[in-house]
Amino acid sequence: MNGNPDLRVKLGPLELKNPVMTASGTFGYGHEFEPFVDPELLGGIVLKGLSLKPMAGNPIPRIAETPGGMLNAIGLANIGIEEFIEKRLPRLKGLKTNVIVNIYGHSIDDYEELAKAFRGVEGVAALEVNISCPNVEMGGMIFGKDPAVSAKITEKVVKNTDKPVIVKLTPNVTDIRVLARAVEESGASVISLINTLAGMAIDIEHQRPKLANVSGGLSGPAIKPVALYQVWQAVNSVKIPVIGIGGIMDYRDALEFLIAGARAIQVGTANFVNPGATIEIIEGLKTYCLENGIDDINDIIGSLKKD
Amino acid sequence: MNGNPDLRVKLGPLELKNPVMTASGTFGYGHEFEPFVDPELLGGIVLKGLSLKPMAGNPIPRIAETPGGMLNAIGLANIGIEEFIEKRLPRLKGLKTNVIVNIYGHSIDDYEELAKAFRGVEGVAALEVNISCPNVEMGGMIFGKDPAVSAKITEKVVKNTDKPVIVKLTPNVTDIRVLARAVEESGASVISLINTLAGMAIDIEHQRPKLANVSGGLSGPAIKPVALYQVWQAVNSVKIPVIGIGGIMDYRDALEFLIAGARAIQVGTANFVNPGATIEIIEGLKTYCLENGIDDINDIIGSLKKD
Amino acid sequence: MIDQHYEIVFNRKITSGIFLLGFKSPHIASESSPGQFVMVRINEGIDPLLRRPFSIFDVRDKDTICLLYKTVGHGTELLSLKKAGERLSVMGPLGRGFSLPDEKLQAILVGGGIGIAPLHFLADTLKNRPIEFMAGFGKSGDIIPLEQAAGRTVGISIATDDGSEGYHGMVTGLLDEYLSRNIHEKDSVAIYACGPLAMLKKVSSIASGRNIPCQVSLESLMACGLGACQGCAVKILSQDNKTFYRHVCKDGPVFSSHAIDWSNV
Amino acid sequence: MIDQHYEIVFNRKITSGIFLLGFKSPHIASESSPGQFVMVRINEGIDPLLRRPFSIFDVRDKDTICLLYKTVGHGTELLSLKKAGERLSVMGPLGRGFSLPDEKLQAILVGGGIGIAPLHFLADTLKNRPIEFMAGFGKSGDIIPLEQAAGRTVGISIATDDGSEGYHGMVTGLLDEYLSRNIHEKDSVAIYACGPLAMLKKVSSIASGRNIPCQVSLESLMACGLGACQGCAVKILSQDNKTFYRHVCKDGPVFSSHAIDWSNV
Ligand SMILES: Cc1cc2nc3c(=O)[nH]c(=O)nc-3n(C[C@H](O)[C@H](O)[C@H](O)COP(=O)(O)OP(=O)(O)OC[C@H]3O[C@@H](n4cnc5c(N)ncnc54)[C@H](O)[C@@H]3O)c2cc1C
Ligand SMILES: Cc1cc2nc3c(=O)[nH]c(=O)nc-3n(C[C@H](O)[C@H](O)[C@H](O)COP(=O)(O)OP(=O)(O)OC[C@H]3O[C@@H](n4cnc5c(N)ncnc54)[C@H](O)[C@@H]3O)c2cc1C
Ligand SMILES: Cc1cc2nc3c(=O)[nH]c(=O)nc-3n(C[C@H](O)[C@H](O)[C@H](O)COP(=O)(O)O)c2cc1C
Ligand SMILES: Cc1cc2nc3c(=O)[nH]c(=O)nc-3n(C[C@H](O)[C@H](O)[C@H](O)COP(=O)(O)O)c2cc1C
Ligand code: FES
Ligand code: FES
Repeated sequence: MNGNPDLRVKLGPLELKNPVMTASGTFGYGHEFEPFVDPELLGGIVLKGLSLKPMAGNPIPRIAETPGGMLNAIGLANIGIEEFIEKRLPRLKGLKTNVIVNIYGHSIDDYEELAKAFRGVEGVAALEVNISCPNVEMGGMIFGKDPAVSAKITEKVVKNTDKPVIVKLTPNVTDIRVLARAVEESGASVISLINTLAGMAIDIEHQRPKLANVSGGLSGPAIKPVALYQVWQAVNSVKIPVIGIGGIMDYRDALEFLIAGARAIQVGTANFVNPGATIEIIEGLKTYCLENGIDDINDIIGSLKKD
Repeated sequence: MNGNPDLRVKLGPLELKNPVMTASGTFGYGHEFEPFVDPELLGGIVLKGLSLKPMAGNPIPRIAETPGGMLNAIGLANIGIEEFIEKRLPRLKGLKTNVIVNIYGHSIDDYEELAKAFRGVEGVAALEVNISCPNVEMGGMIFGKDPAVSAKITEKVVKNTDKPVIVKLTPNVTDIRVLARAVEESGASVISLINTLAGMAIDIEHQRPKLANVSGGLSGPAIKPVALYQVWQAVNSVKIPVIGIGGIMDYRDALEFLIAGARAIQVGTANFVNPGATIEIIEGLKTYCLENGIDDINDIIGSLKKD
Repeated sequence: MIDQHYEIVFNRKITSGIFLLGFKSPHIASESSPGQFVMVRINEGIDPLLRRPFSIFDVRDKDTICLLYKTVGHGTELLSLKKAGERLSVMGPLGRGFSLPDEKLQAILVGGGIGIAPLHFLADTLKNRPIEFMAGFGKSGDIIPLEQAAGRTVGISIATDDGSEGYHGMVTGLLDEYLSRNIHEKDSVAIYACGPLAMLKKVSSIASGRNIPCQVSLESLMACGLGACQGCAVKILSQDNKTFYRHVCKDGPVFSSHAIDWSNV
Repeated sequence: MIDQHYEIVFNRKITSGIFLLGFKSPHIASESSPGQFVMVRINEGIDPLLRRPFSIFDVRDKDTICLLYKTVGHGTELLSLKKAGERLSVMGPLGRGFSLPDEKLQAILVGGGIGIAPLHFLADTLKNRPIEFMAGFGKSGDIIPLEQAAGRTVGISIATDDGSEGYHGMVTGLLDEYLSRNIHEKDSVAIYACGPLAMLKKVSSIASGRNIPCQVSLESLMACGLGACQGCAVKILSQDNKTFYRHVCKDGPVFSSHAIDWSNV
């Protein structure tokens, strides 16, 4: 070993210089963390979810703190793909890292159009498809809870893009394995999970929900055990690579996901608590490898022992 | 108001002197907390889950601490109903509180037999039916994830008991409302939720699961937002009373569940952290009512305002 | 803007429920302007998880940042227990502060309760110019002794809701009276306000009524403080009467009061 | 047994990574016997959530309970930062401690590392009788200076794995040697051991081989400490060779070494 462990991992067709990425919605459009994080040091950055048209998002309050976590109901506020491609993407194009665009639609057709909109667009390394949004066609039912709809969306996106497709799963389902297999069979290159857990908090002083939207998505360390379990289940039910997300605060948390078999990880809420979290995780993984005589981070991935 | 707010609530046929109970598996068979809690001060005590035959439980380690929570895979270790009825129940019979027996089976027939075993047995105020266990007949699939099976179990228990039936739901499902309605329609008197969230933790030093059972159930403050949301959903989809469970540490947490519409609450993991938690919650509710000019705790229940 | 651990120099009680915390950071000190804020990580662990935003109250000796804060919940209670010598992770300075008034304008600073915190830094910055500083509190017991916190003389007029000290009534009443009595040329003053939303709404309507420029510093729940999470949205009214969201942490916390959609307050 | 907040009288470093904490509780002091433990709530918040179990190391002046602990993780690190005067929620005494040896028996106390903690309380209780106290550590730098922690003279023989101080080898080697050299009548001694599981297994087999009664104090992850959660199970071997679970917190932490199923250690 030459003293510099190899942290590179492959996510299907994507090559990452290390397994650490940012999670969608927690890292803006890439430049907000400039004073703290050089994106070129990361395995990739996943941008805030984009829809066809700009969206204002939910009424306020949109966030609430909970024990060891936070709820958000941002309502997928975003600038829309047009403004993104025109104004934000040019600043990101030169970056020597994987810039991953997270997309979501209100209908299956939306997803198809989104895929087409990014076809041939340079500077976008992959699409992450967020299927954890309410389906307007189906009366607000969440797309990603239905394996058939999830498969359909995956198929449409895969068919209409020239980029690797990462499908991001919602954890609020009875059996994550069914969803994982459904999107694998429909052509996804990579699976990422988990999105947030559905949750709620009440302001007892005013007998009101703490979020204007009533319910929201729970993220942060509180959800780590649930995330890890679902990641482990997904890893064991599909052949495509899995990205682990959920409550990762430091390199030790990242290691749990890698050992469980995640090929890469995304850091979300931790960016708010410690803006340098991603960089510290990379450093931590490097030191861990050095101290344990590991030349290649891939040797850790999936190394979970069972009796 | 005479200075002593009325904390009594009704759970269908059950009358509780206050809405605070213990959660199954966290309060043993009722006597373990004697130095800290006089069970007669509580609305009820729910005992450790009982099966037809004694069970040794899972190998060790069985518990692991997680951020703001804990995982357990006790494996429903218990003394079995025979020893319980002969040796433990007599000590509980005289208690002026609702002694609720929590039962679980490995097959639908087990549940039927369990119901019969407690028919006419004095000192048992109600049965709480835990349907969040792996179904041996169906290859380990969790009973409580399937609405049809949940309905069937409820039906069998209701038909074979002379006691009110509380059905306890697992949160690890796509839509809790479907489950809640299924057990309501099958004759449950009360619904309680949530049981633990499926989770996992890994010891990175040894690349092993922290639990010998690999996965376990997450409980404690970390899960409160998920629990509250599911309780609120259940309350809004059934007419029978709902008991709120999950991460309740103090009277403020209890109030969140009551405001969301839970008619009573159960305290689980908090008993480990603060053995007097249940008593403090009752005191806290009393003070809260006094300070807010509330004569009757029922005025708080379901008082959530939305615009 | 950076995130670093800084040494707490003091953390003392000013009056019941109000504390003054000073930490050493030449870097933040040199970059800060009035109205900006910092995000403080209360504990290294997960309890509480999120950082807490605090306005910069004072910059002393070019290296010490002072925060004036009120204990209102779990995070601020824990903060009040910190001792000198401990280190605190602080991110800042953040946000867009007050635009300083034109040379010709007189600044009127209107604070409500702990809202005086950012105004003090503004007052200090404008100390060689004529300003009028007024603040409202519930009752005399709630008054924050500003001079004691600031360690210097600060001319300030007090209003108390119950009249137990100073002007009897809300600080907005005091403002109205002051404007009626002293201000004749409509564009000779600018208002700077910070306090509860209801108060800011009233200040804004007073300013609108008299066509006086008015900047308000808003509070909002925040997760990132960097414009990344969109948690701290505030509804803005555009000139063609459309509403859209801006972010308190990045576009604010200071806004022109006329830009804000006050309809839901 | 009660759960109450007690005042910390001292909390000082004994050697690298080893601390001695004393708190005032006449109640726990009067009820404790050697081998029993307490459950300490490290923080009032949720970080960490669960209590931590610690053996009673010493009872001083009938009112002060001393815990000797090693910083091995988040909870013990936080505990080591507590200052005298702060209050600590402690539940105890808990569990079943050592059965004191018959008047005729000589007690041999065998500790591994921080495992000396409960043994010291036992040694102190037996101080007017002939006992042999031995303890093993990795190397001389790991040795816990027991006399310094106890504030009194305690005769103790040391073994270090690397031979850098005292007997060269494991404390089980020292035990074996001691028994071979000094013990002739098989039932004149009783062994009391606490330390890592592998060491306890070895002690147990030495004791079995010589037919010596042996009690071991076990550690286990614990949630409730009261026998309610069944988290702290330990596998017991019945006389007809069946295995079943008992609970370290309630049936233990002290068990007869012959009752334990060592096969998985
Ligand atoms: C730009 C800005 C500047 C501020 N400056 C000051 C100041 O100088 N002095 C001062 O005392 N307070 C100031 N505040 C308010 C201060 O941030 C809150 O009082 C504090 O976060 C409360 O935390 P807690 O844990 O004690 O309360 P809790 O109610 O327990 O906090 C729960 C959650 O709500 C958030 N929260 C609660 N109240 C507020 C609030 N008013 N504004 C924003 N978030 C809140 C907390 O950050 C936390 O995430 C400022 C807020 C903002 C947005
Ligand atoms: C009956 C009994 C008596 C004990 N007496 C002492 C003593 O006198 N001095 C001393 O230094 N230590 C003693 N221990 C061990 C002590 O409880 C642990 O070192 C401590 O809980 C570690 O907490 P942590 O947060 O620092 O470690 P972490 O590893 O961060 O803790 C994570 C979780 O694992 C648990 N845990 C970790 N190690 C142990 C362990 N060895 N035993 C039980 N739980 C563990 C913690 O309680 C916590 O729930 C005793 C344990 C038991 C069961
Ligand atoms: C404020 C906020 C906004 C988010 N927005 C998105 C989004 O637009 N698209 C998406 O797929 N996930 C979104 N997420 C989910 C995160 O990407 C991530 O899956 C989740 O927060 C769990 O990871 P964490 O615990 O590390 O935060 C958002 C999360 C937060 C906290
Ligand atoms: C150690 C432990 C054992 C449990 N055993 C049972 C059980 O036997 N039957 C059951 O229905 N629920 C059991 N539960 C679940 C609790 O009753 C409760 O539903 C869950 O812990 C959530 O509540 P809490 O967050 O307040 O702990 C157990 C929970 C714990 C922590
Ligand atoms: S706090 Fe995150 S965008 Fe303002
Ligand atoms: S720790 Fe709960 S039974 Fe022993």
